[in-house]
Amino acid sequence: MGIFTKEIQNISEKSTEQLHDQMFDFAAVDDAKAEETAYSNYSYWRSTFRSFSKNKIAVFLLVFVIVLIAFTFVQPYLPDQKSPTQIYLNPDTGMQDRNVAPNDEYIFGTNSIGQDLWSRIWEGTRTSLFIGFAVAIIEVLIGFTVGALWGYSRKLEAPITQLYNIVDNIPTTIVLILMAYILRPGVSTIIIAMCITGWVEMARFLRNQIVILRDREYNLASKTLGTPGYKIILKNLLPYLISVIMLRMSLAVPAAIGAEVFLTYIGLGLPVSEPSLGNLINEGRVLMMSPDLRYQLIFPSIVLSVITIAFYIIGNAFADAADPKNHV
Amino acid sequence: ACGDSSDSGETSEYRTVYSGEIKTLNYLKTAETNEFALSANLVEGLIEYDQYGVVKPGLAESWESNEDATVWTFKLRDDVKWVDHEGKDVENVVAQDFVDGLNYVLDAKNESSTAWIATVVKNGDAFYNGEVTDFSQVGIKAIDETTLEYTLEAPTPYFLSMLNYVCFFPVNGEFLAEKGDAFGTTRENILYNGAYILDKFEPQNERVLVKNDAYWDKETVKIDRIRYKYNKEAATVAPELFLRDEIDGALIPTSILDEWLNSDDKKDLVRQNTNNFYTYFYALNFDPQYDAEYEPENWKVAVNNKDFRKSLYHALDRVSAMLTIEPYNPQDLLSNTITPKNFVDVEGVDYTMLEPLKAITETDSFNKDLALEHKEAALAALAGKATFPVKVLLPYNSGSPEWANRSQVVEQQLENLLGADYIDVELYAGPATGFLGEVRRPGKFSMIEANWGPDFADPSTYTDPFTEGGTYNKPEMAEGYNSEYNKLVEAAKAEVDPAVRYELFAKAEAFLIEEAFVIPYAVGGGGYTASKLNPFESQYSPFGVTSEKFKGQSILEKPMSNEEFKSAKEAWEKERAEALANTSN
Amino acid sequence: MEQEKILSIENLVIKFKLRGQTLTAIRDISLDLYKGESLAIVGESGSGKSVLVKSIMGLLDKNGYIADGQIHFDGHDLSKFKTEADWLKVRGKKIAMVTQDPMTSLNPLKTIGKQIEESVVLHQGLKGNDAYEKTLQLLRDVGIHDVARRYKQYPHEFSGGMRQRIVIAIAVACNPQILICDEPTTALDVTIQAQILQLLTNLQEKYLLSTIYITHDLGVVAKVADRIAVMYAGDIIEVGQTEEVFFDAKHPYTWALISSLPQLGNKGEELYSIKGTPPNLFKEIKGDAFAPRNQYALKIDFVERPPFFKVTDTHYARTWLLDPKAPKVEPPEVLQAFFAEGRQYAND
Amino acid sequence: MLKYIAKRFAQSILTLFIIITIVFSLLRLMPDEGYLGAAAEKMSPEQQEIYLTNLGLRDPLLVQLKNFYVDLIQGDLGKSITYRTDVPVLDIIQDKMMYSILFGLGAVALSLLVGVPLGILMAQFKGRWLDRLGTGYIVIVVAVPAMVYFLMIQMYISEWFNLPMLFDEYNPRSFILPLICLALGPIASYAMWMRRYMVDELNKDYIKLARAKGVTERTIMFRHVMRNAFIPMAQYLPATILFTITGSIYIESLFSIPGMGGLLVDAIQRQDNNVVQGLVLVFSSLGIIGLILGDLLMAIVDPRIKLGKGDSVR
Amino acid sequence: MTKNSKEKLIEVKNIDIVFGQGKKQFKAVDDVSFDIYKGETFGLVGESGSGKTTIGRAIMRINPITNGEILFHGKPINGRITSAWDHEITQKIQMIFQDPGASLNERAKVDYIVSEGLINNKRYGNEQERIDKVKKALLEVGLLPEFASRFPHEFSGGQRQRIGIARALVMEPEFIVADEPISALDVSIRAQVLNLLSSLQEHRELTYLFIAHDLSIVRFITDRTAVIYKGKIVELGETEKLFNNPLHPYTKALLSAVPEPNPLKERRKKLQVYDPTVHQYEMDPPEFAEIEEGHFVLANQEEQAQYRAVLAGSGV
Ligand SMILES: Nc1ncnc2c1ncn2[C@@H]1O[C@H](COP(=O)(O)OP(=O)(O)OP(=O)(O)O)[C@@H](O)[C@H]1O
Ligand SMILES: Nc1ncnc2c1ncn2[C@@H]1O[C@H](COP(=O)(O)OP(=O)(O)OP(=O)(O)O)[C@@H](O)[C@H]1O
Ligand SMILES: [Mg+2]
Ligand SMILES: [Mg+2]
Repeated sequence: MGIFTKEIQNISEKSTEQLHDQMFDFAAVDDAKAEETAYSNYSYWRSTFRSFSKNKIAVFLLVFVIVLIAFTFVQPYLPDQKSPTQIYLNPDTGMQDRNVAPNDEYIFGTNSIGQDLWSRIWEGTRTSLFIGFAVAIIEVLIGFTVGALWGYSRKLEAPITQLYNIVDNIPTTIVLILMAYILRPGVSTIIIAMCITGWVEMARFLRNQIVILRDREYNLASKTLGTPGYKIILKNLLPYLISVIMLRMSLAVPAAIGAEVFLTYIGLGLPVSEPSLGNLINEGRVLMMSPDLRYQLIFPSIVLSVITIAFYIIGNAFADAADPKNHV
Repeated sequence: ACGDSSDSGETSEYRTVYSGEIKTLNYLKTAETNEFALSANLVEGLIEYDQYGVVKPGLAESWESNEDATVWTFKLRDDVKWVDHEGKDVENVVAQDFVDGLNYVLDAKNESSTAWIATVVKNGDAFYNGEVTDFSQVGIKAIDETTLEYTLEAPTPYFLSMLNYVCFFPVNGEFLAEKGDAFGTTRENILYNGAYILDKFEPQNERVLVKNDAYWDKETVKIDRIRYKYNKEAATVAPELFLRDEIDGALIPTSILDEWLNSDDKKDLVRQNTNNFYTYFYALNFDPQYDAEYEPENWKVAVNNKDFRKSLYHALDRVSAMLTIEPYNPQDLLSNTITPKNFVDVEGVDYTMLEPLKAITETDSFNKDLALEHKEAALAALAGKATFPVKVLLPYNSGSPEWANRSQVVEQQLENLLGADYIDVELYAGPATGFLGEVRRPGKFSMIEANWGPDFADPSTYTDPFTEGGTYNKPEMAEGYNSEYNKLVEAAKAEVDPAVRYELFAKAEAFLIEEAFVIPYAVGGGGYTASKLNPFESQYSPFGVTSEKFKGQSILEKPMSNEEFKSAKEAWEKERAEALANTSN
Repeated sequence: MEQEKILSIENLVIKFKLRGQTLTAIRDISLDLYKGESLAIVGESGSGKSVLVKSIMGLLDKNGYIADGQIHFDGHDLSKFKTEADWLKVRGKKIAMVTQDPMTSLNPLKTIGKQIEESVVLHQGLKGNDAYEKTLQLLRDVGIHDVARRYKQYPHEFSGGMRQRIVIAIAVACNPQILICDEPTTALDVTIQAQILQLLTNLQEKYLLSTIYITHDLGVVAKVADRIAVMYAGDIIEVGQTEEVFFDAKHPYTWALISSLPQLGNKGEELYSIKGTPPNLFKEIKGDAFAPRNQYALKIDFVERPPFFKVTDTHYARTWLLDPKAPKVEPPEVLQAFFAEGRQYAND
Repeated sequence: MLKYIAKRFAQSILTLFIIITIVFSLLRLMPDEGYLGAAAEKMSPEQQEIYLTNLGLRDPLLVQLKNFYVDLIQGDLGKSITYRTDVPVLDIIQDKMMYSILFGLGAVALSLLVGVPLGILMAQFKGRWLDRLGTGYIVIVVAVPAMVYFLMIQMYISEWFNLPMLFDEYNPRSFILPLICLALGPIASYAMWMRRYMVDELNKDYIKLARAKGVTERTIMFRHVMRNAFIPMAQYLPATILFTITGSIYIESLFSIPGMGGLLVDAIQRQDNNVVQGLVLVFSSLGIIGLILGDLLMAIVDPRIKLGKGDSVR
Repeated sequence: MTKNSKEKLIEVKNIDIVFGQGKKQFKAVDDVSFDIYKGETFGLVGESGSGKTTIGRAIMRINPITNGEILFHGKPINGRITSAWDHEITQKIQMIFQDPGASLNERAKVDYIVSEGLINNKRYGNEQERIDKVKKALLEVGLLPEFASRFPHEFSGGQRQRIGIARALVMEPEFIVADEPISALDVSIRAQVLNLLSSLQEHRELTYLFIAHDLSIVRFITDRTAVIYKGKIVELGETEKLFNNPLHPYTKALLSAVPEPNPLKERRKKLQVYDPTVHQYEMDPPEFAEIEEGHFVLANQEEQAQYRAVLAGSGV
């Protein structure tokens, strides 16, 4: 027992020489103190926030996106801003200032009829973000409601599953195009068209989450306490889903913007008089081949890409942060 | 690919991409330009045009009509063959084939889209509506194998030009009966008598035309093979394909024109396109039927004031609007009249140069000073009757970005010039399909950009839309209109002598424009192209299908440059005037 | 009796990095394992039992590291091993492990036969039919019938107890010198637990294994262990022969642990219970980690970490109560009765 | 098993019936003008009425539906109206299907060949540069508008490698670019999912046991994790293949591929009800077959699953 | 604790519980009957999957019963009942769950968790009253009232289980089903919870159904015990009698398998394995027979005689 003996000798000497006798008195016992737990002041949201704030890139992007959104609103009121729909005339020729490359006056240049791309892009970003957020929120609302009924109510399970199979198997393109034809072109049409198919995925996703959660014992506990079903869903399930819902939402925003681009491509987007990233990109698309004009495609594409990447990273960072496993 | 056509050893081939697919080879059914373009090369009718627009014999060797132009008799060639898709001889083309063709077209259950033209024939409309069921009562008769006789509903001096339409094309009745509904669905399911045979027909992929060896006029066919590759993005992709010498013709969208014109390698490759005979105009609506939100009643008051109309007429800067389609030579497409130039003529004098239309043709409607003058007058006259600014509902088809852009230009241009206190133009994005039915026909506009294409070689084809019952802007409801225009048109129609007839029509049209019921704007076509074809070699006709024929065209060594194009055009215009003057003698 | 040491841990410190904070899971532990013995490590949840054995196999989670100390085994210092190649010399080959949860420890998509055979091939150098035969033999050894059919079945076709047997077979197939069983029976029913424990004891004798059991069930310890190490908050606070710890425990935590057994309680009376909660390992622990919950705590317990005091040659305890200066403290009464009863048994 | 399949098919037919009926009814909401095409302007209202009546569009909806189903039962999907007049819908779809299947399978094969190994490597080198590179790729594919980079590929890559810009069935080299474009997205998603499942799988207990028995990391990756991680993908695989078959509309347009994606858009834009209905039938059947195949495939690769027990809803 | 009265609080009468339908049917509980007297602790032991939880949940009305009936205060609680009675049962019968981690909603504050039942039943006059009730309940289980504003996550296992108990207590129940309330707890804190349960029983005159598989605990805490095997009760009796004189072979096997914290004893102990084929039930089917007063065994005639002989031999 070599090791032990050595150690014992070392410390025993110390103890006899250096320690006072009073040290060997009994210490007072404090029961209440013993009940105090090791962790205190834990709050889910605070920890989530703290966890999130550790991800510097995500925080940066979040700030960036907020600033971006704020900017799209503020931009028109800044001094020296041009109107997004006004067609500018060349003071010398009196003709439209077409395809002017970016310069001091037109920060992002002008398009083929002499509208200021800088203001169009911000207006477009605002419209597209609005569409994105609206779609995301509506999808979540419907998706959660249906998903909750689907996952929680055993009676509704079969009919909703059938409904899901139906809606999921109607090709999305068909619904999108039909909707766009049947309704008037416009922001609300686009939002409706996208939500009509979009909620399905969300509902299925949330339903799967709810199925995982619904059989947890604490729900049983609530049931034995006589808690009604809707309250169990709202109080016991929803809080657990918030983080995935937020993640989904943050991904749904760029997805909706992307879908808008697609719809515009097949000719069902917003009218050009209403700038959006979709029609800016679609207008710019044909200009790819001409290096001088490519800026008209590049600026909106960059804005779209940056928004998508930002939401993607923020969403994931948030999902990580919202996972209590990652809380210290 | 583009070998010299005169070299007999090499085959000459023309390759291109296209984005609009045809839906059928059944020429008796279709009404779409790109389908005409194909049919014209596969099947032929009675007459053709030469490159200056003079009628010349096609399958008919000769013809004559009675005095009031109601009975027309044609003598057919006897050497024309129907061949199948492999070029095998099937049968001769005979007079009965034309009867069978018309019978098919006028049978409503065949859903022919061109039947409405064929109703010019006696009892045609009655047969279509089912009032007459016996086709022998319809005015067409095969006297013998090579003699064909048409009897018309009314005097129709321009009947020959109508024969350029697919609805008057022949069909082999036996073959048609055999194929039934399948007629025209595949290249095997039609018979050819034209310059080309379809060698390959895969919709949304590729189609290939090869020269028909049994064609009666095969010497004039110089291109051996025509290859169409489908590409939905042709507008984007074609220029690049052209540069790589993978195709011989490509439209160059204006968006990249700068780039081409500024580049030394490319600037000689591109030229303007010829115009077509679609006419574009802004129509002012006298029967507004839209939501109260846009104040239709107020508009109605305003539009009934001539000064108000005139102020709009003179205020519209058509050049600036045209820049959205044609930024380089916008004035080339402008049209001051409804009937385009070079449509018809009287002894070499173009219709648009007839009095009193001449004055209109020669002055640009855009005139700031006049516009403001009329504005003042209108303000004075309408004070207390209408509220200013007058709301002007200007819809556009959301399926067309160019139209949308143009509408924005027009909106701002008008408001800037006339002042926002005078008019308030409101844009409205109409649906992409059903625009006509949803917006224009029900009158849900104050002012609208509209177009119209000709159906035969007579000015009446352009006056029809504005007569009573027309679906454009109901000028008959204008105050003080008194059927003036209608009367003029009726009178013109009753006249058979072209000189008198055309003058009457010119008067009517001048009235329409002078009253500013419409604002003539432009003609269709134009744009830019890089192509190894010479546009002045092809048959010229402002309507019908023969202008789509490749027959007579050859492939150039290198594409025409714009300078070459311009000089060739000048030369052609001169030659045409001569040719027309000659024929009328 | 002087036995041959097979594994020797010296002053081991293991830390984990967790989101910018450091957690000390093992605080300066020294422990020997002798050839052929079975050592039980007991202690409450989170006291560091699993971390300790994982460090022996080089299976610490990625964020954990050995901050100090050595692990001597087979002429190597395992704490210095860095590469996978190093570990493969020991892992499986010489030290094998039976994991806690039989339900999740097997690859659901491979037949159990293949999973055992993988070990056989790797560590016994057998191939083809030999390996197959050996696998069947192992299956029989762990008490599975109808082995040829069972060989081809998938884990989900086995009950929990049987799966645990497979896991044991896999460990035994490695032909190890040391077998580590991390809570091998917590997931099982009492009746099956008894059978598995019996099986393990038999295998240990048959293959002459040195075994480390991790458990918090004192009953299990009593059945299988020769020696016991009691852990609290990352530290070993008492170590000794099984009887010594059971019937002559010295550390107040060991006392508390035994006293709270229901077997020691009298119906209708309060059971002895340990107050409070274990310490936060993120914080530095001063003195005796158990002190805040210890009714016999001395002032010094909050200041200075107690050394190991020797009780017998084989029995040591880390408590200041054993210091000569400390007041004499007797274990709680219930415990004294228990000790007495136990000793009586020893005398039987 | 057979019973299970039969049951699933029976359910699917009901589902298909409802889908078709919904789409059928929706299609009748489209404006009449679409059926007339260019002729709309020149036809008089009476002529239009006759035309539409002949198409059967003036019958009550229920009669139209009944006619449709009667034909369908006889295996007749009807004839195209405005897309390719009078051509049987079945023929049209058949022509396109060949190309779609060719490209669909090709693209899926390519994406599997590239995406799955990429995902595996990313999982293996989690957090290292390869993982980051892969993530970067995924993010870019998702973020940058596809229209932009497809066009760039078509214009520039074709030039650099001297590849044809357009698809030509007789030129094998012309398959390369469209296939690459089609595969870019699936590669990203396969890589992403594979990585995710691999990482999940690597955290499971049985991996710990495998490590404890001295299995090398390589063997763990290849013998244990890869297959297990692939299983959740297996379920979706048929569905994704079928999805690819339905084609990417934009790629088809760009490269002149005569596939079904473009057909769908064209048919709807031209309001060719019969073609749209035919396509819906095909697409929905493909989708449903994909689901069934996915479940069957799962049952084959995963010994734990016995079909027929808890008939899974994905 | 002795039963001071013989009043039956819960009567379980010949219940069957069947899961699934058609061919996949599975009978988890097979003709089980027992009574629980007011104020006692009734133990239910058996191997995993034997149906203990199912019975407990049937009393909680989570699992519907297929046959038989369950009475509370002599009135049936299953099937069609009035909503007033339903409310009363919900309040009077409470449950303590096995896993304190899983049975507390991690995203709700202790305050909400504890008062959830109160809110549902509106068992308070005003907000202050509710807060007071929560505080009282927390104090009663030995937790500090300020814990109300925290989340379950912040507590140790023992504390969490006490929160679970507090949640049941605020409802002022008469009867509590405790399904393995300490199995998931660490050894060192099991005692806390056991002590708490015992003291609450004394102060509040509670009756427990105590489900466990750890026999040492069952022996410590229960008055009477039923041993269940594959959905059937095989032996039932006063705990001490049962442990001292197990009659049914399964009970014996179970007892022998429980490891004791005594190495010397353990090493000598012989493991008994229960082999269900020892019974010859084809000709002579078993019945639930009372072998001595209050001690029932599932046995056929032959076995009954045998068991009686054993009891007589042991001199009781
Ligand atoms: N990967 C890790 N990262 C951070 N901390 C860890 C990690 N693994 C273990 N720990 C911490 O180390 C301490 C000891 O854990 P260990 O798993 O050894 O406990 P144990 O005694 O085995 O407990 P149990 O009986 O619950 O298995 C615990 O506080 C645990 O939280
Ligand atoms: N909802 C259910 N559906 C189908 N079978 C069930 C259900 N609940 C329980 N069972 C089955 O009923 C049997 C009894 O289960 P129960 O949970 O009552 O056992 P237990 O004695 O409590 O076991 P443990 O000690 O593991 O908790 C088991 O075989 C179980 O698989
Ligand atoms: Mg552990
Ligand atoms: Mg249970």
